[in-house]
Amino acid sequence: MKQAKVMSLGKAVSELVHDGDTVYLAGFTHLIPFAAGHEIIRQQKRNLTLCRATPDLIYDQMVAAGCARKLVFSWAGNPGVGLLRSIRKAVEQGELEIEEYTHYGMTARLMAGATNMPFYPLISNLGSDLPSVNKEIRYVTCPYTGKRISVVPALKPDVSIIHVQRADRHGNAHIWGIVGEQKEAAFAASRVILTAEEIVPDEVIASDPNRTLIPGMIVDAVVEVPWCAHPSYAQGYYDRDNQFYIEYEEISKDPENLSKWLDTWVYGVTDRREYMERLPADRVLALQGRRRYSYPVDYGYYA
Amino acid sequence: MKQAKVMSLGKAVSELVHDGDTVYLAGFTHLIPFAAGHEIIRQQKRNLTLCRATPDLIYDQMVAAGCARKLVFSWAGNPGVGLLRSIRKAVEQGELEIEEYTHYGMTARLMAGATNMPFYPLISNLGSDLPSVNKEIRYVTCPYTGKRISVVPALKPDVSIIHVQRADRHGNAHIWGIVGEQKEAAFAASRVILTAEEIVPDEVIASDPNRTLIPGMIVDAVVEVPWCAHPSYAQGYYDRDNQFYIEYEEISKDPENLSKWLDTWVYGVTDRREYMERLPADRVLALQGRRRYSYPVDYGYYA
Amino acid sequence: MNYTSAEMMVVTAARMLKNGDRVFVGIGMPNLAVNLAKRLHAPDVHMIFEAGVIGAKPSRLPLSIGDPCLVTGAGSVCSMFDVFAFYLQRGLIDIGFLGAAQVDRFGNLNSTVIGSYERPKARLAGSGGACDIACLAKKVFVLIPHEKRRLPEKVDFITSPGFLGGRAERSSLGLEGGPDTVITNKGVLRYDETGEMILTSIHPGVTVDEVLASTGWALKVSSTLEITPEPNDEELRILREELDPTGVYLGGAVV
Amino acid sequence: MNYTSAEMMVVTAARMLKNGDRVFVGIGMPNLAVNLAKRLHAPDVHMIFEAGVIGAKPSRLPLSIGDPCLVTGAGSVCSMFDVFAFYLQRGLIDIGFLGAAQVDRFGNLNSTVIGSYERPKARLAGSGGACDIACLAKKVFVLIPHEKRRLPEKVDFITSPGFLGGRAERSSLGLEGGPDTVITNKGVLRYDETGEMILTSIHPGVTVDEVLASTGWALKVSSTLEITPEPNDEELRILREELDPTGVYLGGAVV
Repeated sequence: MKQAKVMSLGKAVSELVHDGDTVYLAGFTHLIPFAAGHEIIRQQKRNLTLCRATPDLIYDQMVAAGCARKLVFSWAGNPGVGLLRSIRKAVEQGELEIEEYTHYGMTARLMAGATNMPFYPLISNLGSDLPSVNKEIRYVTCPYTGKRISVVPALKPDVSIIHVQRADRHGNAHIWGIVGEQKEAAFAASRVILTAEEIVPDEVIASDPNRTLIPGMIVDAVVEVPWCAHPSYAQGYYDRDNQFYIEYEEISKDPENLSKWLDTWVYGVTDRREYMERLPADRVLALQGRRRYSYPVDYGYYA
Repeated sequence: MKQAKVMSLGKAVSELVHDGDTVYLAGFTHLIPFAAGHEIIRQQKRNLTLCRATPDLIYDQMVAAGCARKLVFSWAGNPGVGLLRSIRKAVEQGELEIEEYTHYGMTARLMAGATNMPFYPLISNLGSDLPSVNKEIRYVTCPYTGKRISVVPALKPDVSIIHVQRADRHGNAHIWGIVGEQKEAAFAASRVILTAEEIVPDEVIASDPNRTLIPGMIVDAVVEVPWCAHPSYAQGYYDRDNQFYIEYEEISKDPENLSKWLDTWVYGVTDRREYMERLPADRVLALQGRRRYSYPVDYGYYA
Repeated sequence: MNYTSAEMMVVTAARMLKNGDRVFVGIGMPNLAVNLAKRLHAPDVHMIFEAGVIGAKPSRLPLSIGDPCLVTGAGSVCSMFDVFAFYLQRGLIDIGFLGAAQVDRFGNLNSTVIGSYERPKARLAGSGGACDIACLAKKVFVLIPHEKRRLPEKVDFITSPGFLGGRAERSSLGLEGGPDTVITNKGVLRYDETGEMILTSIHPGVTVDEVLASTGWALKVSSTLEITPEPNDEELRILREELDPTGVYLGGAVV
Repeated sequence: MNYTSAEMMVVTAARMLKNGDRVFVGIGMPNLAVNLAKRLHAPDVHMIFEAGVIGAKPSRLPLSIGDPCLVTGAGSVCSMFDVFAFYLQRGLIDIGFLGAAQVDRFGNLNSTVIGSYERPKARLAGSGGACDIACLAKKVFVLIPHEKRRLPEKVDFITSPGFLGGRAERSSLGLEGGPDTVITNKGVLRYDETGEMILTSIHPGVTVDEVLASTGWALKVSSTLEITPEPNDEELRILREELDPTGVYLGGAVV
């Protein structure tokens, strides 16, 4: 019989994320599952290999909190603001192993992992010094043109955490707006934790199967976590909290300062609900957009 | 300045399909652009290389009408009914060159073409006799596992014809229901003719950019052709005319019979409007489904 | 009890499905088998169609594998590339149903040509997704009429690899999974440790001699040969009243 | 006329865009340049973001490349894989804008480390899409402050290939396209037939000696050196009133 997949974030992280795991918290700017990262910090997971094209603030916080052994990435910065200071410091001090690719390379690695192909070919990396410092970037010869084509190896996380706007209780999920690498990261992983702004009735998801990028079939846990992505955003739910991204520059300049921030906003709360209780209402309200609905489409009923 | 892309199907076929071209009329059962195939027959295009995973009745008719020199495919049948008799006869009599792949192979060829990669790797073809009769199926060695992986070459049609449910005048198009290989076929081609059940105001398409599988950027001609796909179907617009697929078995058994059918339904009409005038109303009405709308999504407006 | 060969095949196939199985399914008998299983012991079987439909909930019996009724209300719809790459090659498919013009001693399938490729006696539809499924599904189920010309010792053309010359040959190509069960109108056949087909069950009223006479090689017979259980009333009722009320697939002899 | 270095750079970049160009664009100055061109001579420029947004029509100035304002009302939104594979690698991108910590004599770009890779003096953000764009866009435009340490003879690390040691070396790898224009706060630089950078224009008030002194090698100077035309009133009005009213990018000196 079908197992109940709906559970708390605490239970999902506790059961599905293990010390030493390779984890992928997905999201290109959009839908980054901050609440899940904070739960991983609270549960003091250790020796994780953190993978994502754009590590963003959440990986910076996880590195600062001592969760990570290694970072696999393509661009480690605070978009539009500056650097990720904890990550940069850990790398410069040799405390964090890194493995880096290009953006296309990272997404190609996920494509390979998601489709169970050991490698993926891409026209990039040629002439760059990246292959000289990352021996996992290799080459094949095209059997039609004789050209040398760079390839990257499949990335298969032990667990991927994917945040979505809405899902049903089985884990069938609708995502819209920037869809980044969510689908590929989900299919590439052995285990999938799905966090959703809303768990909705089955018929809402079933009304638009083309929008179901993540099928329940590959999902192990479904967790309803409103505002899971803050300070990242959820298109149609809340805006990106750019102000926080700018403030983080100050917060993270001094490790002690960041440590205090973690005490207050991560260790000092039990879950995202308590985190949201601490945020001032006006800040949250300022992140509400105006409604802008898609025109529906007619799937028809043919009997 | 932007060129006007909206034109008649006659003009689009006349300007963009040339004798000797490799053409791809897309559609896996769904959204097959029958009206465009008929226009190609009427304009007596010759020596075409017809490509599609599932040639379906329209390629059978184009072969019968003498348009084709070669067929590139993976499954040549009348789904649920039987064979494609004109194609089968032409192949058995050596009048039609063929090049065949598996379904995955054909779609992988389009992926390669659409992404300008000379080959695409897939775990298939191994142990099959297909590679012994199609020397374009080749192998590479995976530089990570040492495994022998089969590859197929990029398919880059001169022109792809893609039917969609709705598009704007620039060629940005929404497709839903079975999306088959439409996107890949469009990106793989040098030229794209887009036929649409409806040309709609720009804001309808812009209201849901995640559904825009075909961007206007790659489209050369936009043609409004209601019922373009009949006897294939357009999800939410009209059902598949299964009865015609069954009748075609009889129509095509005798080449003379098929020739008469072409005289009436292709040569005997100037366009799809006249074709539809000849169809009995009750047959068309029987193909109407009940409405079944998708729940809209909110994209939000953030200013 | 009164039932057709087709009903026997469909019921036998349905009973082999386990709840939660992810099944790559075609039109016709496999479609009926999966729907029957879903209504009985395996409500959570996932139906996956090569057209890119995941978790179809068809409101009618589809004629084609790309019918609009498969889409409306489905779990998910993706591109054809995605269904082959993200589902089949990803290893998500437990069971693939395949038909064929011929299946041979080692489960190799032919749906390409009868006779030689260059000068075929009959040109068939070709692989479609069959070769892909044969390479990548964990188990392949074949439904086929039991006739000597359809079960030859060696197929005219290997469209879809079974065990090739035996399990070792398949493994040497790096292929996992493979042939599992053949269901005919006369019995059920599986594969022994070498990868050779073996008769494990005969349908009620069928004799072993009849099966052997309808097979193109000296077919092995299991030492624990069983008689296939007959369809029961509930199974037949669902098939006849709900799934194929007009008898398209089950009306007469084997399709 | 009164304008900042940043405004000069943005206006110069904007004027180089042709109507219909498909531009892979980042945040900041490139974003302003494209938006300025769209409001003037090139209304049909396509803005493509690596986040997977095609034909963005932003209602505000985005801080990040993945801002929600880029999505609402856009032409199309696709996955990150798709934007790299179906757009960039497909050959659909005419111009890619890149920033970098360093650009060298042959247009090679560094955004990875200052110093050695193993023991960096400073660890930077890394390639992101830069190496991919440098390999695949038809033309690469670079916006960078003109300082000796940022225009060294040889970059510390080639993140993104320019002409490598010269045009022939790039071609030998099968790469097409490549470096086209560098716009600094002092002038405009292009590449000669060997692939070496050459000063083709200096901004008003800047001397050639000043440019040479700010460049890490003996920079070639074009025999037809021009003075870059100044921003006009309309360009400045659009930049200041419509595109960056709070002066985030254009307010002070060069970013």
